[in-house]
Amino acid sequence: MDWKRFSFIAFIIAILFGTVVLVGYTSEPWILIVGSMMATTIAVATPLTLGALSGVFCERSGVVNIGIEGMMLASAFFGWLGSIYMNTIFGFGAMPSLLVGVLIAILTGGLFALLHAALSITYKVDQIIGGTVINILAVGITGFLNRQLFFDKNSIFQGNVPHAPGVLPVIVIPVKQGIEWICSLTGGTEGCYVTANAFGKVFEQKPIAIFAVIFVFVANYVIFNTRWGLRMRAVGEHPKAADTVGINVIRTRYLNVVIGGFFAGLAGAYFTLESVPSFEPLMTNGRGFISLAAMIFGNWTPIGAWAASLVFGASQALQINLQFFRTSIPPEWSFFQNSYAVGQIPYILTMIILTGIIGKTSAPAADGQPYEK
Amino acid sequence: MKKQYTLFAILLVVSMLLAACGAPAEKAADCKSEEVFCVGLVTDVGKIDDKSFNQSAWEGVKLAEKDLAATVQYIETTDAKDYDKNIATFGDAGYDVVVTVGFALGEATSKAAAAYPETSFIGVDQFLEAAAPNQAGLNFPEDQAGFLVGALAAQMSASKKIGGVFATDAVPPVWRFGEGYRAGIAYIDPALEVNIVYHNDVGFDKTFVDPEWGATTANSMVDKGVDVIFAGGGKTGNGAVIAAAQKGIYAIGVDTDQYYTIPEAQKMLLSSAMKLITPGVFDLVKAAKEGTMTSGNNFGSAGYAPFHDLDSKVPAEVKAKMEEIAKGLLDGSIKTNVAPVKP
Amino acid sequence: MSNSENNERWKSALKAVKDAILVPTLAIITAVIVGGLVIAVVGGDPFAAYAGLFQGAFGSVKAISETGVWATPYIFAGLAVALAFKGGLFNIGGEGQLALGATTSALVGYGLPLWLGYEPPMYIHLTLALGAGALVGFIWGAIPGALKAYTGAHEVINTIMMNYIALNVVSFLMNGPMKDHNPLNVIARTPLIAEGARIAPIFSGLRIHWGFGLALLAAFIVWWLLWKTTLGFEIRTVGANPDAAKYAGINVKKIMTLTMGLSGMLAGLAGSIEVTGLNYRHELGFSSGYGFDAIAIALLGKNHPVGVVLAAILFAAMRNGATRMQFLTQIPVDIISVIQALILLFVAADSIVRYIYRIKQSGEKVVLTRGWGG
Amino acid sequence: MADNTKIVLEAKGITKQFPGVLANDNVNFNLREGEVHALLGENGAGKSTLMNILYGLYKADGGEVIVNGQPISLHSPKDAIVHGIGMVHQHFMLIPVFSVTENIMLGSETDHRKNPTEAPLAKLDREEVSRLVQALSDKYGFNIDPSSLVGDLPVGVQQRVEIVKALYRHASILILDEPTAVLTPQEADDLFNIIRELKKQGVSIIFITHKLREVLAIADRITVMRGGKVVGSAIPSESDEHQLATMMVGREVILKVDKEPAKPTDVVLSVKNLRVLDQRDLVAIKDLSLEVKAGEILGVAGVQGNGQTELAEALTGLRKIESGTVTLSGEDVTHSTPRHITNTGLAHIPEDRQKHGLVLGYTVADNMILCDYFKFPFSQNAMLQQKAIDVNARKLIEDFDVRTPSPYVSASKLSGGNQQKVIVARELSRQVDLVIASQPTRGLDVGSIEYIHNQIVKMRDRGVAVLVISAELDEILALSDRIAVMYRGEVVAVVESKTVSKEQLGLWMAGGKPD
Repeated sequence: MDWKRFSFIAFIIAILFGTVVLVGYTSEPWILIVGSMMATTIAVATPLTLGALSGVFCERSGVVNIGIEGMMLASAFFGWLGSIYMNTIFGFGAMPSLLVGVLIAILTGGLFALLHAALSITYKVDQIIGGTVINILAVGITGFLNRQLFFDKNSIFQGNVPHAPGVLPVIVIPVKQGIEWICSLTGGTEGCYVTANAFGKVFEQKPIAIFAVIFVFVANYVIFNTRWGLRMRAVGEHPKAADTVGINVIRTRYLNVVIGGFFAGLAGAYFTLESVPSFEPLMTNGRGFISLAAMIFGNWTPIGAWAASLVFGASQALQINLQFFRTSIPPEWSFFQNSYAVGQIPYILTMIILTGIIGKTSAPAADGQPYEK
Repeated sequence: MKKQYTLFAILLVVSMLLAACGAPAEKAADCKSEEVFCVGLVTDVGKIDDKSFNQSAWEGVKLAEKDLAATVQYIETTDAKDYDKNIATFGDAGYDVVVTVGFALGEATSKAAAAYPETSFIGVDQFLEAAAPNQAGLNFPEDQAGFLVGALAAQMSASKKIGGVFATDAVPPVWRFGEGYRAGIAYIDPALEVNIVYHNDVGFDKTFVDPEWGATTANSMVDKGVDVIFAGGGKTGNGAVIAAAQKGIYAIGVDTDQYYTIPEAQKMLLSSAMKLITPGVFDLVKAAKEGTMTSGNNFGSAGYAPFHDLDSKVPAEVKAKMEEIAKGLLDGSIKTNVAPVKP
Repeated sequence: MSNSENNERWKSALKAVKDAILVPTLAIITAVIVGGLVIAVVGGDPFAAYAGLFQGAFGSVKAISETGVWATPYIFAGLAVALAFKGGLFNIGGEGQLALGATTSALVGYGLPLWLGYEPPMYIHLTLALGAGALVGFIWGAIPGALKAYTGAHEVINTIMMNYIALNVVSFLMNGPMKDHNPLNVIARTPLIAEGARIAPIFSGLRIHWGFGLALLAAFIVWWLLWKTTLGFEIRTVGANPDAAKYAGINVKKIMTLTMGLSGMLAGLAGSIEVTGLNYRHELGFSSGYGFDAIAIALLGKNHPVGVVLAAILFAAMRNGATRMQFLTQIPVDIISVIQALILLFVAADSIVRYIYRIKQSGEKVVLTRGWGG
Repeated sequence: MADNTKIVLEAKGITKQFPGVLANDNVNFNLREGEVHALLGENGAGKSTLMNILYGLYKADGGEVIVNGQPISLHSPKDAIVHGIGMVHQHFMLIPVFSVTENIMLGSETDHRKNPTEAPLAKLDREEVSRLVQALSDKYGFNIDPSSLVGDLPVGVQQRVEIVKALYRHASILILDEPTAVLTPQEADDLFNIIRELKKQGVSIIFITHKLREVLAIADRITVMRGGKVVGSAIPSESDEHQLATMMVGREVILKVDKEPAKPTDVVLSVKNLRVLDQRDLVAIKDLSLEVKAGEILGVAGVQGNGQTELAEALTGLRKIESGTVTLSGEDVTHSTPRHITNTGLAHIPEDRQKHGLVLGYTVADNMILCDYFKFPFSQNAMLQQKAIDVNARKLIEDFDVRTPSPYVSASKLSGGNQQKVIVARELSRQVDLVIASQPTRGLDVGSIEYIHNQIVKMRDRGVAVLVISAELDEILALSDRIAVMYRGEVVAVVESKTVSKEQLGLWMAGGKPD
């Protein structure tokens, strides 16, 4: 990812954080505000990051995927369903059933991706239409099954909904302790411990959130430094050329789209297995589309997409925090605290970025085009 | 070849439709007869299984099915323009009682009440100015329930930081819960730091069903040292309750005693601000059956749920105080000063 | 000569019609069958379900009227998407354009008399109400169109983003400035619009209103515009081959912007007519997903106005009949979404249908949209 | 070359059917070790199809391929590569955004002799590969920098990258498909040297072309294809251009267009100090000036990618002009829209007929009004006039004998030649002062070529100014009255066509300054 883009993103995040610090510093030490903003940002960015990775894998291999939203929703539902079955019907413990749930979610994502691949690669359906089909299908199926299975006479549980086996636990990376230890060595001041406290929070994340970040770097390595990545990019840039050196274009695309589906699936798992132990129709709330924007924003690179996701995460953290410090905002500015106004930030930001004012984004050359020999 | 396939398919569907039309689908007819007691429910736009007002009301109707041997049926509204049609569906079928859920159905209900004098209409969350003799509105003092749990939270908070996570304040009951909560806290100690967040920044249809947002918001509140969170508003709130419980701080539920609806949170669920729709609806249906339904506005009961697992954690004086406030609210010596609608 | 010439034209025309109708019909049939299987699998009775659906949609005069009521916005929204497709653009923004159109018409509908101090005559008031809605829709559509034309920003993402923005703006207005401040009202909705801004029902006692007539008229106008006027020629040329369009001296950027604008305008009118013809106010409700339904309708209708009208009526029948289906069989309305998704699936991937029913591919595939490159 | 050397590659009875065409009809072909075997034929003769089959890109419907005596089965290029077959495609199969090294390693990322692992997540060993590339480059004197981005390299170098790509895969059989199409005569000579060098190293080469001069210059053996069949073979020493041409086309070909000497009158198009950028915002045309008079044909010669495309686009208003002036029939049209220029009196036969010239989904009739749809009689008060459109279509189909079943079939259904005729008909039937024809006959059969050439000359004789841009020197020489040679975005020479030799032109095209 080029520096211009990177510094721009850093700049935006700084502004978003800065705003909150500005309104909040009277009632709370700025370092704490930053700490909790970071924690929120990373958590909120998780599904976006994974969704964006999904997009990167599909589109780097030449398949446009606006079905991420639907893939997320479906995986959220089936993963959750799976965990419940494991827990209530097969009597697994909470943790194992959750892990099985995550697995099922990932597979669901892969399965829907497979459908998308079939539509766009084999049947050469317009890929954006294909994605739309995935989205509508996901909404219909999850809504219908959710009702059929969990409500009323004819549901398998006769209406009394079994309880999900909770959610994945927080993993504490002992950064807090680390800093505190340093504090103790340096006969740390009050501020030092506050800092420890603040940044400790940032590193108390749940597994999927942590894996999302790990995957960003893994994906970046795979795409730019391995045979797999080289071939995948070749297929996305100039499939014919790849074909002439004996690369199976169709197979490569299928595989990468399905891998993309796996990421979308994991993103789905975040909703029902990591964030909250329940499924709601439409609960992904368009985050699939936002992650698509993040992918473009990040110029089809995993790290860039991650950075972009963080921007969106930060802007949501901003919304929440501004409401905390409502009181310390002068009334004449209150409109900007109004979440209707702040809520626009990610969307407007996306549109600005798409205009290419901040460096032109360049899609893979063969993105969206079916391959014909 | 092609022709055969096409023909085959078409035949199949035609036969399906014919068989369908022939099928004895009119099983609702018997509602017209005197001895059969039929209760229908029309949801607001949204799902019957929303774990919120629609569902609570429906459970009231289900009680009627059990205790009053009623034939019950519901219709989900998918678009506001269908209110009249959906209510009429029951009216035409000769239902004895029709429950409509949500303020938005108020006008449609009044119209129907005039059009179907034989049927009794019960409007949940519908404040009626002028009601037809066969029409009753069922309302709740959410602000009082909010006030009570607010007072409770204020007394139980050690960090003196208290949080509230709510769905959009565009929906009056939610807003009344939230502002009542604020008032209750202030009643105990105006100096307390109160973080109240409404979920307004997404489409109206998302604000009640965004648990992920609820959880995130609750978590960042905990990061701020908040140690009691009252969450109101469908599943968005549930998300917050669960998150709070996981972070090991006190959570307060809403609408029903969520000790039973959110078991994940039982160990940390302090109480719930209750708006007892289910019994309210049932009582009115029962009254309607016995012909004793009082037309016009009826008020259901609102209060706070028992402390359950945390009963031991709640000091006696707090319990006493709560009793006192509850009494005060009832006899009007304590006012929440929350307007019925967001100004 | 003129005789043979006509024959040729008729032959090609008829063939086109056959190609256009065959696959969608089979797609619907297939989807209905699969949907029936789904119902059966989850323990429902497909026959009873479809019976209920059919009764609810066409079982009585009232039912038919209600289907017409549902079809009205669907026709407008479907035409919006279809027109954009013809111009090589993908408008997923119907939802937002519709909401804004409705809001604006409501504003004019109740606000104008207050502002003027007297009630303007119907022909002026109604025209203004509809016109305002159309205008806002036009602008909301033209913005992503212009962004695409002049910066290459892909309209799919932009229309989606502008959906969220529109919904935010609308809920802000509904809760604040435009809220009905009648003390009895507690929810986010506007006051009722003045009598003069209302579209009359076609038959008294039924809710179907002249808006339906307007929808059919709109369909005719779109057809006329696309195939009979030079502007239509330009729109179609830009859609079919932008490079050739540029070569032919067409101002591609202008046409793109205009096309998206017109598309947005139709979507906006869908909302305006709901307000002026049916609800007489705008109420912040749960979106019924017109945006995505419209895409399905346009595709099912092969982007031809006639097809769009038929597809819209089909979807309206399903949505409208769903209530009765649920009333009779307790099968959740969500099954409709499943069936619609299947229809869309089979229409989009027509090769699947062609395979099932052994139909040869005829004519070349039309390009609907292009990759992010634009 | 003695006939007794062993046959490394043999194709027996290859047959390939495409929808509508029998591209290869029982073709037999063989290649001996260390020889250059030229495959000669017109566009569409089936040469490329045959090669794509040998390279495993297409699956043959019939026949077999034998390498070193063993019949092999070719499912994908992989198989061909394994059997030591390499191919340099007419349109290079290189990825612009990849470095030379990445392009070369793609598909065989690890050197199999050293490291036969197929691990998909194995780290790319760029260093190792670029070392190998460097070695190969030095061995044959390609001077390629392995680390540079392919997109930034000139065409000639890209072609060498393609060759290295094949050698890197240990190709002993090398297929060169129209390798000189994009080269100047001088670059071509360099290529020939490379080919001779490869021969010495024992590489056997199949050399595909339709340029007779080259065949005679480089080939050891010649096989001629026409209409999907092998129609004969020859030894260069025993044959001449004319004989080969006849064999290739199937009848006597007139290599010259017969035309009266031009009677140029006043200047119609005058271009002064033109400066234009390409899409990558690099200077494509710098300080270019030229004039075209009524009643003459000015041919613009030059190797592809020296600014001809940009020139045509700039003159027709499709590309922004940075500086300089363009005057058409006395009016300054430097910054006018395409629409305005067309109305001022320009007919444009575009370089890429399917991209710019036609709307493939439209009927022939609609395509024939593509530039005039808004004018009377086709349009009256903003409405299309179907009747007028019919009449026009039928007339043009008649006059320019476009072979189409009806005016209402979509243009995509027509053959390349007829598609081009539709464009020519549309453009030349309009009342214009200037015709700009870019690559007017690219990829067409000789019949269509002659027809279109004659139409262009007709225009000239009607007193219209004509600007012909072509990469085919023969076409330029045949058509033009005057010739302007473009090199690196400049006109390096303008000469009377009868006073100049092909070699001289070639020199200028390569950048040699006129003395």
